[in-house]
Amino acid sequence: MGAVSGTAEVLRWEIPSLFRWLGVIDAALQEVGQELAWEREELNEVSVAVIEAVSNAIEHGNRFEPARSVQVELRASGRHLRFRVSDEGPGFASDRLDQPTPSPESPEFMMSRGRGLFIMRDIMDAIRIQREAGRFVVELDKELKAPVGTGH
Amino acid sequence: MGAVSGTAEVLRWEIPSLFRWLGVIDAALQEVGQELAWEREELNEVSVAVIEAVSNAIEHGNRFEPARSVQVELRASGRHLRFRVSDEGPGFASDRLDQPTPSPESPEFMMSRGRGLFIMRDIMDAIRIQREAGRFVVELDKELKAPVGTGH
Amino acid sequence: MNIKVREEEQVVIFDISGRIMGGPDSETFHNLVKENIAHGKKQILINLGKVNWINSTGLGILIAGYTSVKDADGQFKLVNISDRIESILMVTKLSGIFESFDSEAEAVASFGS
Amino acid sequence: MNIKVREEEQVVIFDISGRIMGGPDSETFHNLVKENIAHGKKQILINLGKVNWINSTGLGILIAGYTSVKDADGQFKLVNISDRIESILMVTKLSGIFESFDSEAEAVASFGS
Ligand SMILES: Nc1ncnc2c1ncn2[C@@H]1O[C@H](COP(=O)(O)OP(=O)(O)O)[C@@H](O)[C@H]1O
Ligand SMILES: Nc1ncnc2c1ncn2[C@@H]1O[C@H](COP(=O)(O)OP(=O)(O)O)[C@@H](O)[C@H]1O
Repeated sequence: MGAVSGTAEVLRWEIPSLFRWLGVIDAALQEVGQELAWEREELNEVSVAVIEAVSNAIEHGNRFEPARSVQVELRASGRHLRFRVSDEGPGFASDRLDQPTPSPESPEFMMSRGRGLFIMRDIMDAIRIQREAGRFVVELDKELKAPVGTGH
Repeated sequence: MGAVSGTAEVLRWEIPSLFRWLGVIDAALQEVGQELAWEREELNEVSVAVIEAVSNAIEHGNRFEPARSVQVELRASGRHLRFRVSDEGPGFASDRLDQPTPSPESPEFMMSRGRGLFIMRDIMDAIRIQREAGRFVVELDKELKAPVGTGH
Repeated sequence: MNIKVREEEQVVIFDISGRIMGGPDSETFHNLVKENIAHGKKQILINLGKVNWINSTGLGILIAGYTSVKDADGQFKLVNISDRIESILMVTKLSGIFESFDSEAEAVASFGS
Repeated sequence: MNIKVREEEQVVIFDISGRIMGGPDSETFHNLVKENIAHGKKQILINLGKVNWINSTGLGILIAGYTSVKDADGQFKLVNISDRIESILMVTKLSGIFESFDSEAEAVASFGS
């Protein structure tokens, strides 16, 4: 059965703050995408964006402290996806999200770091940051283009 | 790096109560097992036991109500694993865990249901049930036989 | 769970894919078994090559099928068992009940004997 | 990330496997690139066939390698890109920077040209 319209399916994951656990989030995402019959290219893109958010939460948020957790929540209602990725760190100022993505012609284009937020913003429809219950939360919305299949 | 002895790595998952989400738990478990370099046969067995616990939580605990969640927690400290699988249902009486596993010679051996708890008990070292914060929790312990490798 | 049915030298082969985990699959599977028995086709081979995993409810489906076929004096066997499925068959000691094979050719040849 | 290095007709091939996600991998990779440049080996092909995925920190590793090789008047190319890696290269527009190939033979033949 596809997602019942109106109600959201909610899934959550929590990992220690080490890059080694990124694969667990990724494997789960691939499985969710298959189960909900997301189109392959959209699944690829969405997972790239989420992995960026989780990578940042691990590195910048929790500074690789394994005792600090990164949490990922997905709410899927039909074609609408909302991811919430949270960490225990200080977060960043929201004006960082307003900077334009460097164009291939600009000198910064070949920078080796600093691409994560641009990737998330370019793939997802909306990105918001907020503080909630002592955690820093990055919220990512995406409306899937392709009609969602039956999943079975 | 292997798990630092003394500290546990904690991972958590939460799914709606539908069998379709079993695959997400399974995919994550396979990835954890690979990352922590569990021996293949032990990974197979442990995942069989955990899938049984989650199947029961979905079916008997939450009665396939998608709005009710099943939570899985894994604490891995070196070779010691502790899984906690919880649901929002009434649970069952603990004497159920004392019944002996039917032998291949007994007439009940070919029963088509009623194998889950036996499987969990036969695979894991210990199984405990408890009520906690309004949830019914099945706790499964396993000491891996094989020395845990480096995982990288 | 998906099931495709074909025949090979009097043996009915069920190619199963996906996960075997009970629910509505149970009835689908059992109806297929009963239909075949009703048509006198009692040599049934279950190809598990494309099954990722199975839980105990799914095992129950196989057991019910086995029992029905056995009761009709037929044979019910398994082929292409992954190491994960092997694990659950070992733990439950059901590996002593289900005759199983590594290759389809071997399995098909074994029927009637 | 694991790297194995081999040579094919003057082209140094890095067979990478696992995940490229920054951290200590970054230095390992960059040292290998610099070593090869120092030995006059400036035709470098990165085989990503066994890479499951890459995050932006991992991309940064490839970019740093590309830049070093380019600065030494060499060539740095990619081969065997999965659709997941293609996704991240497209989104970042880096697919316009990295020359990439579907087969190793094609890729190797392209060097020097
Ligand atoms: N979860 C987070 N917590 C704190 N700071 C963050 C977080 N995510 C991003 N940042 C800040 O935003 C900057 C840009 O992030 P990003 O675009 O992903 O590039 P990079 O990770 O390569 O620096 C980071 O360097 C960091 O300062
Ligand atoms: N999480 C649970 N909540 C409530 N009851 C449960 C739970 N797990 C198991 N049970 C009870 O224990 C019984 C035996 O479970 P099990 O051995 O897994 O076999 P089966 O699921 O095939 O009945 C179930 O039928 C149910 O009554």
